[in-house]
Amino acid sequence: MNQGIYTVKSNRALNGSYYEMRLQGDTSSVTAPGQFINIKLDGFFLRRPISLCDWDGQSLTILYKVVGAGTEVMAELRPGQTLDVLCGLGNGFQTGGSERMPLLLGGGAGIAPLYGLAKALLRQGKQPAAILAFNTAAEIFYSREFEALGLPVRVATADGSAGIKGFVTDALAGVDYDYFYTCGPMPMYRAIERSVTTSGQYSFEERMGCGFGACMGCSCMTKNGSKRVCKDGPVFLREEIIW
Amino acid sequence: MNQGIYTVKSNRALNGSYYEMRLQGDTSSVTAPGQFINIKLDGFFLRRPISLCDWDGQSLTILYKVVGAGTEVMAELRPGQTLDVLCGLGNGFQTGGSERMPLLLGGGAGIAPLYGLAKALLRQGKQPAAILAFNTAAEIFYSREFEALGLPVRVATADGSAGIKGFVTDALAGVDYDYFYTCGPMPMYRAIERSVTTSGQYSFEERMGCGFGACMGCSCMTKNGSKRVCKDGPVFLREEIIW
Amino acid sequence: MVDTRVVLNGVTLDNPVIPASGTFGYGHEFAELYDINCLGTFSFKGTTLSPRFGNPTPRIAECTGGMINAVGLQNPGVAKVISEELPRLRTYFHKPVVANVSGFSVGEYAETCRLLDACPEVGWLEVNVSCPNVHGGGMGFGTSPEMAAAVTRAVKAVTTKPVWLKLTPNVTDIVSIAKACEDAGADGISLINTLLGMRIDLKTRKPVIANKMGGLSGSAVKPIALRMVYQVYEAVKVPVIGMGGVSSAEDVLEMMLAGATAVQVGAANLVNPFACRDIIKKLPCVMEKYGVEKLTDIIGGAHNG
Amino acid sequence: MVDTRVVLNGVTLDNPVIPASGTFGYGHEFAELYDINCLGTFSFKGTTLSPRFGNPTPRIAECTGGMINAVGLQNPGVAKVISEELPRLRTYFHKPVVANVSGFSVGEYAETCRLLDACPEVGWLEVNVSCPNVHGGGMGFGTSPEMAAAVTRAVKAVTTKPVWLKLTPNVTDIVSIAKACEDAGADGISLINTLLGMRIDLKTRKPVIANKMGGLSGSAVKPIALRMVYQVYEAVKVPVIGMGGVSSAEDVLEMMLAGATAVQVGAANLVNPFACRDIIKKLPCVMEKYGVEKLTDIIGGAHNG
Ligand SMILES: Cc1cc2nc3c(=O)[nH]c(=O)nc-3n(C[C@H](O)[C@H](O)[C@H](O)COP(=O)(O)OP(=O)(O)OC[C@H]3O[C@@H](n4cnc5c(N)ncnc54)[C@H](O)[C@@H]3O)c2cc1C
Ligand SMILES: Cc1cc2nc3c(=O)[nH]c(=O)nc-3n(C[C@H](O)[C@H](O)[C@H](O)COP(=O)(O)OP(=O)(O)OC[C@H]3O[C@@H](n4cnc5c(N)ncnc54)[C@H](O)[C@@H]3O)c2cc1C
Ligand SMILES: Cc1cc2nc3c(=O)[nH]c(=O)nc-3n(C[C@H](O)[C@H](O)[C@H](O)COP(=O)(O)O)c2cc1C
Ligand SMILES: Cc1cc2nc3c(=O)[nH]c(=O)nc-3n(C[C@H](O)[C@H](O)[C@H](O)COP(=O)(O)O)c2cc1C
Ligand code: FES
Ligand code: FES
Repeated sequence: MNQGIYTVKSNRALNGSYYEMRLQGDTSSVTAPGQFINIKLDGFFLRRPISLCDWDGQSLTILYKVVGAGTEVMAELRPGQTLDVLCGLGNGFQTGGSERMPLLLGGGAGIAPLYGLAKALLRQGKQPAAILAFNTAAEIFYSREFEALGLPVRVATADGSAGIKGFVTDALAGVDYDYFYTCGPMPMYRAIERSVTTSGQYSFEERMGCGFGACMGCSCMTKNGSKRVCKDGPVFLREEIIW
Repeated sequence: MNQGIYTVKSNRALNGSYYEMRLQGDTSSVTAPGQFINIKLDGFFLRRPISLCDWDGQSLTILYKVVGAGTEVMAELRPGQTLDVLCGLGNGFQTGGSERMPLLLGGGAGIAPLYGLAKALLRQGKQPAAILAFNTAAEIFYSREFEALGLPVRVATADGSAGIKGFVTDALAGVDYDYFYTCGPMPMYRAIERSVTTSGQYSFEERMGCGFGACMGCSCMTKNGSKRVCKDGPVFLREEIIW
Repeated sequence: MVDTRVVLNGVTLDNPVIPASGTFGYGHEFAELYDINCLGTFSFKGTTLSPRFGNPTPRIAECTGGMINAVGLQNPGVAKVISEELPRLRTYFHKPVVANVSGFSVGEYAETCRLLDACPEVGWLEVNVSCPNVHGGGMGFGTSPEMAAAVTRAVKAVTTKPVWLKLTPNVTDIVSIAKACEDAGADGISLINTLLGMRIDLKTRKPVIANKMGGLSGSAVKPIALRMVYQVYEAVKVPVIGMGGVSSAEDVLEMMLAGATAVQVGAANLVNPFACRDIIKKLPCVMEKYGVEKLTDIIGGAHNG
Repeated sequence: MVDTRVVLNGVTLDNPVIPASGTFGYGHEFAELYDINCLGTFSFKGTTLSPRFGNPTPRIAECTGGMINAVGLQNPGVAKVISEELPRLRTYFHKPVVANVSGFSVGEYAETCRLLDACPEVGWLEVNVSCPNVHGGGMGFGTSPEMAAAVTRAVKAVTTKPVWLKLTPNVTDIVSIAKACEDAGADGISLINTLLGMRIDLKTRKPVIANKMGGLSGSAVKPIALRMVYQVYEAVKVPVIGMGGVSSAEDVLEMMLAGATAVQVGAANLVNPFACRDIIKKLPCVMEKYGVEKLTDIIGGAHNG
């Protein structure tokens, strides 16, 4: 983890109420996709945790949905403005395993960290596939960016207005996979837990005090005892999760 | 009184820790020199009351000293930034009297409202003179602006590094006047009260809750009963003040 | 069209927004700025039997997300309020007003209320047993159930108007005090008054407030206010009038979900003189955003389930 | 060169800055970020006799100028603290530490303190009779002078280390409780713990915190903390350890002028992990700005004259 002042390079509306922001600054503390950053915004006491979508040596990308006062302020930020950011938080996805065909299951804002994950898996010579789930066609974002990485992408919409009608799990049919990674809302996780048969990893969200393991604000109980979503997670192995 | 969003036109350091800021916006509620504005600053709960130094149909000038966190933020403002301002607050100086040669006695930041007052008195065909008091030569500001109005200006410095050595009252000798107006710190007022012989008007400061007469935060007792510095003042007649 | 009306002791208010006592004077300064008949009603400046100048200045200190005041119940006294303020009020406000009353003895509370009971402009009596800014004064009455009940009974005996008891948050157990007031006949519970606080000036090394301490209010206290409204709502049947840090239409909904039937706005009026008008304007739109059709539907809504 | 040292129960601290319990874990996460030996000392996470998972999540809610937490004393239990945390602590922190202790009965407090009394790493015991987040738990002990005194006596009987009682601000009369602790043998009074508060989510119409309520802390509570430190300083002779909303070197001076001998920093550590290091770095410069040569000179300075 490091703390720094990051400069907004771009900040653009995607579909729905999703935005993409690129920040310039120190990324040396980033070790894995699925990690997150924690953003201080003027006028708010707590920071806002947002997953790393992508990063290189001196910049990073986040995708965020406007859901409240803080993300509203983020959507107004202009290139050149600066932000106090804690970077490289949490343990991200573990990608060193022997699986060959990992499946990425993303829902809504949960799609963000899967993009960096897909890149990492491709770099390791694996053959990931992605299923991206949205509420409706007008919300679809980043499916093109995933495709551009050169992996098979299926889109599902809850209302059937684009891609496969239904949830992420309704798009599983005929997909070959030997492992899964997922990030998205709780109802999606429950559906996945009922449908998938392989091992895998889930990324969790929790209201956070600090984001770096100091306050015990984000604890969850696992089969290996109490864990902090921010520091020991946000990604947990399917095997250790207590539902 | 009116509330509006005002745009910073310029904001420059004068001597000492004094600054001059010009704001563009509605000045229609201004009725007299000695009135003040109340400025909302991001990150602070209460507004900051600052005297009107000068104004025209669509802009106004304030002079302020950096003394704390709020005025520090003000000093950082750049042209084009906007401020939520309550304008035209309080009763200012009363200038309709029969005096011919009013004397303006200003100390430090208290010099600000005397500038607009001098202009008003000159417009009325009166012959004002001004004594401007500072701690030291390096703090002197706006004496040239006063001179440019075409009135006699004496400068006093407490340490004698410029002008007359001493307080505003040490510069009274040989000045002819039939009325006085003053704005400055309390010790200066006490010296004036001991030295002057004519009628006159004092402008007071008090910590304010609202600045427009609603909260009774700024009350003072006068010979005419309790008054609100913000609404019934900040200027009071010598005759009504209880010291 | 959403419905913003609420009912307080049988009287229907157009909306639940009520400027809080001490931040709205007797309405005059605000009536110069906008038509204050848009308000649900308002609670006028804490009024006592005799005129009071209040505390020495400075009476105000700034805090993060709030302010301290130590005005000390400056008011012209009930006689002048009745002879001068209320007749003037009639010219610009055409709804029943909340008469906020303070006192230094049970008898004084009762006598002031008795005098105001005769005023047709007054719709409710809000009895402040909670002002932290007067020595030996109001706050003592609000820190014990027995004293708060004694004041309630004395006031109820002299008026037929609905009586709200306004409580101090500076107590260990707000619920027992609220219940004591209800048992003694209170028709409503207003909370919270200010929290006793202080600031120190680093330059002078002295308290900023001449009186040393004063009452903290503003957004900073909202979580404490919400908690107390929530607790008291569960304990009493009379309406709770919630306040403490409300400055937006969202805050009004949050306070009502906690259990408030109406919501007062205090310090926010001082920073933004149009605060209450703005809240009332935005209320329908915020109600729609959160799927609220009738405002009365959500009173105490956070207690369900 | 200004002198930032202060003395607490005979032990000289390099400076008065102490991370507050529950916001600094057992130091580990911060030791990874900076050399925490720059601290005066720190108060470790509230420790109980048995391990505790704490409350269900969400445990955190944001507020204006502060936050609510309802962690509920999650900790590994005193045995593991002694066998694992303290040995690890020794590798990165070389000063006596403050052991913060909670309990659910007088006996539990005493037993936990007795076990910690044997640890050379522990310089002080800070007995938390004020946690608002555990049912029938800590806060009950802190709301009555008698119970607070009983806990004090029981702890004092089993330890020779200095004992501070950490008090809750959710009381009518903080002074009587502080005095009762002093009379029972307390060597210091820590205040304030958090103020009971709540937030409601407008979308779900439910309390944000799973436990409904939690403890408010952060800048928002500073005026209340300053007031209580000021009041207690006048009433007791033992040192007051002040906290509540401190986030800058200026705040440290303000708290000391109110009467604090040392100053704890809580929620600020969560938002800025370097908060305490930054405060300590800026302290000399801010002392010079306000003409303070020796920090001990200003303790209680706002009470003069
Ligand atoms: C590890 C992690 C990674 C995340 N990554 C992303 C991402 O990549 N893109 C994205 O759009 N969102 C992400 N979120 C959710 C994001 O943090 C919230 O949407 C955001 O904090 C909402 O802030 P707000 O002020 O707009 O909402 P408000 O509801 O006004 O926020 C109030 C408080 O609640 C907290 N909060 C609200 N929703 C959540 C939530 N879902 N999770 C945690 N805290 C919350 C806020 O941080 C704040 O403290 C992530 C959350 C976590 C924990
Ligand atoms: C009617 C009136 C006119 C004024 N005109 C001018 C002017 O033209 N130029 C100028 O430089 N200053 C003027 N002042 C003083 C100015 O308001 C304060 O210097 C300023 O508010 C300090 O803010 P701060 O945040 O920098 O200081 P801080 O000390 O950090 O402020 C803390 C709080 O105290 C209040 N406060 C601090 N000092 C004063 C003061 N002297 N008077 C009233 N409130 C104070 C602040 O408004 C704020 O609420 C005037 C004050 C009043 C009442
Ligand atoms: C300047 C000021 C004066 C006040 N005077 C009174 C009063 O006279 N009577 C009273 O019952 N409450 C008084 N209060 C308390 C408010 O009515 C209200 O209970 C409190 O401020 C909390 O609301 P807020 O956070 O919205 O300000 C006063 C508050 C302020 C800020
Ligand atoms: C997340 C969190 C956890 C806390 N846990 C404890 C605790 O275990 N024991 C304790 O005595 N105080 C605990 N506190 C209270 C703090 O130590 C401190 O008294 C309080 O937060 C006020 O200081 P602040 O405003 O600087 O945060 C906790 C506070 C927070 C924010
Ligand atoms: S948010 Fe503080 S420990 Fe996870
Ligand atoms: S500051 Fe509110 S009445 Fe003057």
